[in-house]
Amino acid sequence: MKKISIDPITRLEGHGRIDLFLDDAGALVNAYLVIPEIRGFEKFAEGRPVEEMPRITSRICGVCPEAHMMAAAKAGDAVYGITLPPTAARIREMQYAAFFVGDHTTHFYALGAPDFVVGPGAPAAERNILGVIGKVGVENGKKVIRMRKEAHEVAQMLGGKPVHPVNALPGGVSRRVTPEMQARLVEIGEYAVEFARFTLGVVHDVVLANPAYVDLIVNGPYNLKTYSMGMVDDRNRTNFYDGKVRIVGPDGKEHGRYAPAEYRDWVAEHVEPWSYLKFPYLKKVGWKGFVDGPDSGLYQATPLSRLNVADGMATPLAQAEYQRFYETLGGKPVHHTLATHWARTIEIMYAAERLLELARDPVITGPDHRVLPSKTPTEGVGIVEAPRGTLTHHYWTDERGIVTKANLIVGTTNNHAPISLVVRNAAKGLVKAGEPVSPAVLNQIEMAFRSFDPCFGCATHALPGQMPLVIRFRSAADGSVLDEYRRD
Amino acid sequence: MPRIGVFVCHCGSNIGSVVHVPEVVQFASGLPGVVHAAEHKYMCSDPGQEMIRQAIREHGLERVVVASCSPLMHEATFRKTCEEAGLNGFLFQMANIREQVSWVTEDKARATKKAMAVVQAAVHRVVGHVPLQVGTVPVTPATLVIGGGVAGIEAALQVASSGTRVHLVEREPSIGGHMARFDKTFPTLDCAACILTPKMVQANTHPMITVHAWSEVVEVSGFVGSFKVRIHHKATYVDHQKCTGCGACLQKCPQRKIPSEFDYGMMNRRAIYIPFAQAVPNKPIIDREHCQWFQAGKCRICEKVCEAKAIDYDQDPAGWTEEVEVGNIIVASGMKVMQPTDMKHLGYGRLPDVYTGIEFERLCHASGPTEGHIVCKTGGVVKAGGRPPKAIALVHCIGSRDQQHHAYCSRVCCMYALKYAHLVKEHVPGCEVYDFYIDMRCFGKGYEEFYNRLLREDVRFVRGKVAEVTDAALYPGEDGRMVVRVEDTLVGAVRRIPVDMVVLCSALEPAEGAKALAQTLHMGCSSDGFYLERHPKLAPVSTASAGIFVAGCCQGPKDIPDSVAQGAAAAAQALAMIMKGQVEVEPTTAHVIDDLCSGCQICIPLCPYEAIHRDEARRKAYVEPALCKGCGTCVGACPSGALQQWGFDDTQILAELEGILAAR
Amino acid sequence: MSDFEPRIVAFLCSWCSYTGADLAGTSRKKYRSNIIPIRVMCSGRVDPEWILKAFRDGADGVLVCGCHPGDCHYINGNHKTLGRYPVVRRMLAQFGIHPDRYRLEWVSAAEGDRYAKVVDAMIDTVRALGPLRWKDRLAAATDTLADARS
Amino acid sequence: MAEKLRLGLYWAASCGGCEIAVLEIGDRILDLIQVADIVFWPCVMDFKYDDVRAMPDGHIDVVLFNGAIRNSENESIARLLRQKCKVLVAFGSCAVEGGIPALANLYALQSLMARAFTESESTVNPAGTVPAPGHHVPEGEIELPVIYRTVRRLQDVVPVDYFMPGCPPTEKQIWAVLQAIVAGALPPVGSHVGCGDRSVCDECKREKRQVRIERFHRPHEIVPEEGWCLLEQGIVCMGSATRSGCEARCLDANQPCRGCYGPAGRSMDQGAATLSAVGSMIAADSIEKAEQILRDFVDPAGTVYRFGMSNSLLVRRLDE
Repeated sequence: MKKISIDPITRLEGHGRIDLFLDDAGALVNAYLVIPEIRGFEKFAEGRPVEEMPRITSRICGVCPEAHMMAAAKAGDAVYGITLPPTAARIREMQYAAFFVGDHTTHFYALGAPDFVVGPGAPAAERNILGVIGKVGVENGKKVIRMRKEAHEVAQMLGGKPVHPVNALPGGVSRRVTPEMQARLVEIGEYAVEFARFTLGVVHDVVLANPAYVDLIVNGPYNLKTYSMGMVDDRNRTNFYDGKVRIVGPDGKEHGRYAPAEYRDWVAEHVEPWSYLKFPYLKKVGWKGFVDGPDSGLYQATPLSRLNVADGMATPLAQAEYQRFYETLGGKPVHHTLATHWARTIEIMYAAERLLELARDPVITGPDHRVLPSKTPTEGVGIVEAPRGTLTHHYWTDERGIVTKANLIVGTTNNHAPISLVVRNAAKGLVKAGEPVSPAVLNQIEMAFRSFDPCFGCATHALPGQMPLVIRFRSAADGSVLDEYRRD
Repeated sequence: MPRIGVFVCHCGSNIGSVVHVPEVVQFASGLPGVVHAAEHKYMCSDPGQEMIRQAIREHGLERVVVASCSPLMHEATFRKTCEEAGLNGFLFQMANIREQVSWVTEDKARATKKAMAVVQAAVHRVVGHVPLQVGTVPVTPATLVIGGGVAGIEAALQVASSGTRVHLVEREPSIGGHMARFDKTFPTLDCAACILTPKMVQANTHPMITVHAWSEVVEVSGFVGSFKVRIHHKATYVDHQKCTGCGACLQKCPQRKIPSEFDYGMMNRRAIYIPFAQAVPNKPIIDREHCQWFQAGKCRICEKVCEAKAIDYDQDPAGWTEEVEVGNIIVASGMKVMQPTDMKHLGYGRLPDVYTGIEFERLCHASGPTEGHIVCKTGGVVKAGGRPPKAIALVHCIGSRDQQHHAYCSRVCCMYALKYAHLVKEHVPGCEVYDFYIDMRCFGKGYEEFYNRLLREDVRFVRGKVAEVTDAALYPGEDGRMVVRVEDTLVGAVRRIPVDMVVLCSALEPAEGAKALAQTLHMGCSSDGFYLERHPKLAPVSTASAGIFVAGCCQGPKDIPDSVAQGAAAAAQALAMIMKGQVEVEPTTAHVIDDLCSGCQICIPLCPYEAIHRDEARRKAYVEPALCKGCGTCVGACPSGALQQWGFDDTQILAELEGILAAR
Repeated sequence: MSDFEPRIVAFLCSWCSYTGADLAGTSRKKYRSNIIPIRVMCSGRVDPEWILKAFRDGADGVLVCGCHPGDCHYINGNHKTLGRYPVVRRMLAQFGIHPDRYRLEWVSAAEGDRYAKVVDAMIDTVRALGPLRWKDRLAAATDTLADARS
Repeated sequence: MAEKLRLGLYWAASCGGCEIAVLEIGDRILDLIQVADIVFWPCVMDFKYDDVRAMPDGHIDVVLFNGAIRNSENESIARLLRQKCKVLVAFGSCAVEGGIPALANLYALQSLMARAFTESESTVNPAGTVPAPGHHVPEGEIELPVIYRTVRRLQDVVPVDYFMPGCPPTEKQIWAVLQAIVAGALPPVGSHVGCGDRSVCDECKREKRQVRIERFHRPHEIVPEEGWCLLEQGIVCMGSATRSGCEARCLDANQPCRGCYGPAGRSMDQGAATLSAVGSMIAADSIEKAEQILRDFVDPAGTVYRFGMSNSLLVRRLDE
């Protein structure tokens, strides 16, 4: 193998990077997923008024700003001991559901689908959304674009801006919903449900109908037996906006169920000196390094894990698909990482149905879209399910509501260790000693973590469509770089 | 980079003896853009200015910096110098190295260093200067005089004497002001009425003067040269055109017991009345609140007795307003005498024979409540035939020079107290006069002489602040009298002095409604509430508002000569403006950069002169240059830098700042 | 820091404070020379931007003087300045600049003596606080690629 | 036919919102592809850095660069792209003025790292490990970029040709600028593009009543009257001091402007401009009264430099 030397200026690109260390025989020894970025929101939140946090922390990620806005607003509610009136709460959840539809749609079609619709072995140049459109047809491609557009239309209608909406604040939302707005929201909701149906159709026709793919999903080197995390309502049904966080073990048994304020009893974060992103794990199980299984505190917070922790979905069509999902994949819990894509489409359906349900709710046009705080602010935790995992915002304030301390556990971060792990497993399975590594193999390695839809926008700043990545093969003997594969 | 000339002045030894001028010149010549630097013993002298003019021509200077005294001193001088050499006067900047460098710094090296920094700042600043033109606006040949006291009357007469139209507005039924109430005037002791009445009549009959009595200025719009003034005439219910002033109605009106404002309630008037005999205009008005016809719906006696058929009950109670246009305004709205009611310890309003100075004035006055006899009240009523006092106390500095009330000296009290001392001696033979003073201030012409005269008239002068006036008798001889307790600071003993009458020489205060009038006129007040002159020494009768002048006691306590002098002075300035026909307006006004103005309107309410309005069509702010006084507050506030001030542009100030901080 | 000579910029309103400063001169009051005045027509003209610029470009202190409240030749221009003053000081503190480096004082045309006192007091305060040296310290706290490589 | 235009897009320290905003132009991106090749857009399409390095200098016609300069890697890419492109556009608030990440300038880097890795309440880190460049695992060194102490603007590390502010810029403005680029109709170098020259008030529909501010309210403390200027209602709004171009969208949602488009007009410091305007508006005739009214204007620095810390005159906190 040729040794590639990289000069100091250009050797560090701003994305996740995986270093794979091979022994002299060319077999994998170890893998490191490196996140080279930190922006320090937790620090510079200090001194800011808590009501500004939704507008500040939404800039942690331009891909899922609503998630941060909602988590921060909910934390703000808690800081002031506010219980939202139904109008305010439902407007927020409706807006959040619309966001989920748009976000999941983007990722499914631009990121997940190419591997299946176009094919894992296809040339990289075709393995993108345009390739997908080529397969499913321009008409259907337009559906995807329209869905994204309408999801952002909701964001702008309610939050002023399609990207980084600004309407959530402690006590509710700044803008009320007029009857005219409601009429449009219902139209969008109806389209979203129709679109979700179409998307599930794509999954069935293109993926499940193809035995090769099903085999890849079920028997590929992508299984990871970790704990699962996700938010559920009081009947243990998936909920993105509000509820309790539930954790089940690799065996599917409930490990625990916590209210936002209790998160520190359940989750802890581990620090490695070689990555700016931390590694959360289950406190009661403990940090055992990069290994899975019931004795390791590693957990996943993904569409898949959310289904694993839920007893069902709160809306009919999503519920039906939920059942089909577990029937097809042999019962709960599912540990086939690639099944996450399917799980994501089930969530699209749930979000769409929920959006329509709330859009039709007469309460959303009510007058109480705001309550003014009356209690002295102290401390509060807000949790929502971000598309990429459970998102926790925790603020302490002084008596005037100025943040004195902030602690954030961000969606993708939950999966930091599992991703490294699944990639290592995949590499172990795919990289054969002495054999040259084909692009197809590399892509299959990439598929491993892509299924997590890792948006390091929350930590680095990678974006939907492509998880930019550098995979490097290095000598375990001297650390020298043997080969490098860039997926920028 | 424009060609800059720097001229450093020694000012004799004022600068030269502290600042090392040659070093500054040498430093200046090294500054970017400076093509010529020179020094002179006296830059403001003719040869000094000539040197500058020559240099401008010879070196083709495009900017000039003069480092000498304060710009407040000679900026105008050197602007002119530049103009004479064909350079716009605003391409010039002054560096003050005298008042704020050489005169305030001991260490010569430091002074020189500071002078360099100041010069460098001026050089940096002047680069960004742009030529400005002093604009002119035409002047309407008419003057508004607010207040018909002696100052206002004098001002009106002076202006009118040039053939210029004058509107004299007086809110009382008659002009004359406080002086009309006086009996004699210090120090000459001539009769106030004898000298004032002719002036009042003259003003009223002058063809160029319109007297608007029983009227008030309610609104002033426009700006120097063309003010629009709305005058509100209160209802008189008497048609003064028809009224001959025969006075028949005054005799017949059944309402006799209405306390007279003019006499501070010590005399009565009728419901239809003239405030005093020599009132001008000498036409009655009906006091609606006390008129039987208006209150009870019967009477109309005055109507019956009026041969001129001048009575007009149907006048609009709201009165009527007219608008006049004038080129400038003289404010002579006067003062009021403080009522010492809250000084319980001095007995005012509590003990019968305690008067304020102005009330006592009426007691001495032949047409006053006692027909000029100084007598104690009988049965609590002031009237002739009362018992003459055996002793009178005159107490100075009531509310003046007193941190509790007014820090200032009212300037006239000492003198009118002396006048009273004399009058008492004259009217009440054998009456003891005690004059309680802190300092005797006799600053005017003939005043000190008057004081010396009084010293010979056996007045008992006691130096000390009166602690108390009480009717609690402790010793024989005090029964039924008042006792003045005072620490005699000359004797160094506390004394109890029994008296029968006390005159409190109380302070002169800003007139009722002085603040409101200031707002109407967009005029500044000093913290004591009197109107603020443009400069205490060099511009004592003009104000920061161009075309508005002040005269008399509205600007601060004054005696009659000063008030008259100021009235004349204000008239002279008003006339100068009118004779010239146009007035120059400072070009250092605020202006809007249209492309940057977003019409946020933050500036509009900030302007105390209402010079900024929103051009609705263009949705932008607009500054009316003639209204703008160039304070730059709106410019400082404008969040997008769309407002700038000629001569004080952000870039100019920042250049000056850089100049200062570049100096090492 | 005894030999430290602070550099102080003063913005003076023409009517009261600049006249007062002149009076200090005509009455030969002596005060220290570390202060350089900039004359404006009214303290209301002083833009906080100038104050930040002064600190950034090397001033150790900034003094703004205007007519006493209620005594303004422009009626209430100084009210605008005093309205900006507290919040600007609080913001300076957030940047680590001691608020006393920026002072607003009222000096009337008659208070030459007071002006001299105010200036000396200001200089003492700033001297005690030490040099600000904003530009140098900012440069020192800024990394570049060169630093990163080494 | 003439050679197709070459476009590149890149992000440094930013959130990715700018890319999403570009995607907001929707299917019009297909029209764009007709006339321009996107030769470099890490987030959306495959390419290799080696390709960029291999390009001749000035090969890319226009690069839209978003994100602040937060670490050594941001700076090195900025330098590389500056070298490879003809026109460099600072795209979005972070690249133009530092953006939200620049709020970090109010703190020292050590305290920032300590907060994240040792003090954080959910972090278990007995060894006090703080990630840093140059760490060796048994198999070799794992490289990390150097995090800079001070967050800076793109123009602080390389010359910038155009500035396009906004967090993020609106899709409308993005499309307009892309068209201008294609048509070669860009204004003079150094200009701001995709925005106006005035302030947000110019676009704001709320009416002004020219009142003085008697007291301040924080956004969550009051339900503002619809259609009336928020600042006049006592809610600190940066609109008057902020460059126009956003269509006052936040105001539409009843939220005050936080200034993401940077200073308006001739003002050189957005914060100072805001404080000057707001301070002038309060109804105070004494410093005491002013202090009392302004007490409820909390966190001035974090508000008036919410997006513009790197662009401010003072740039960062420096402890004396």
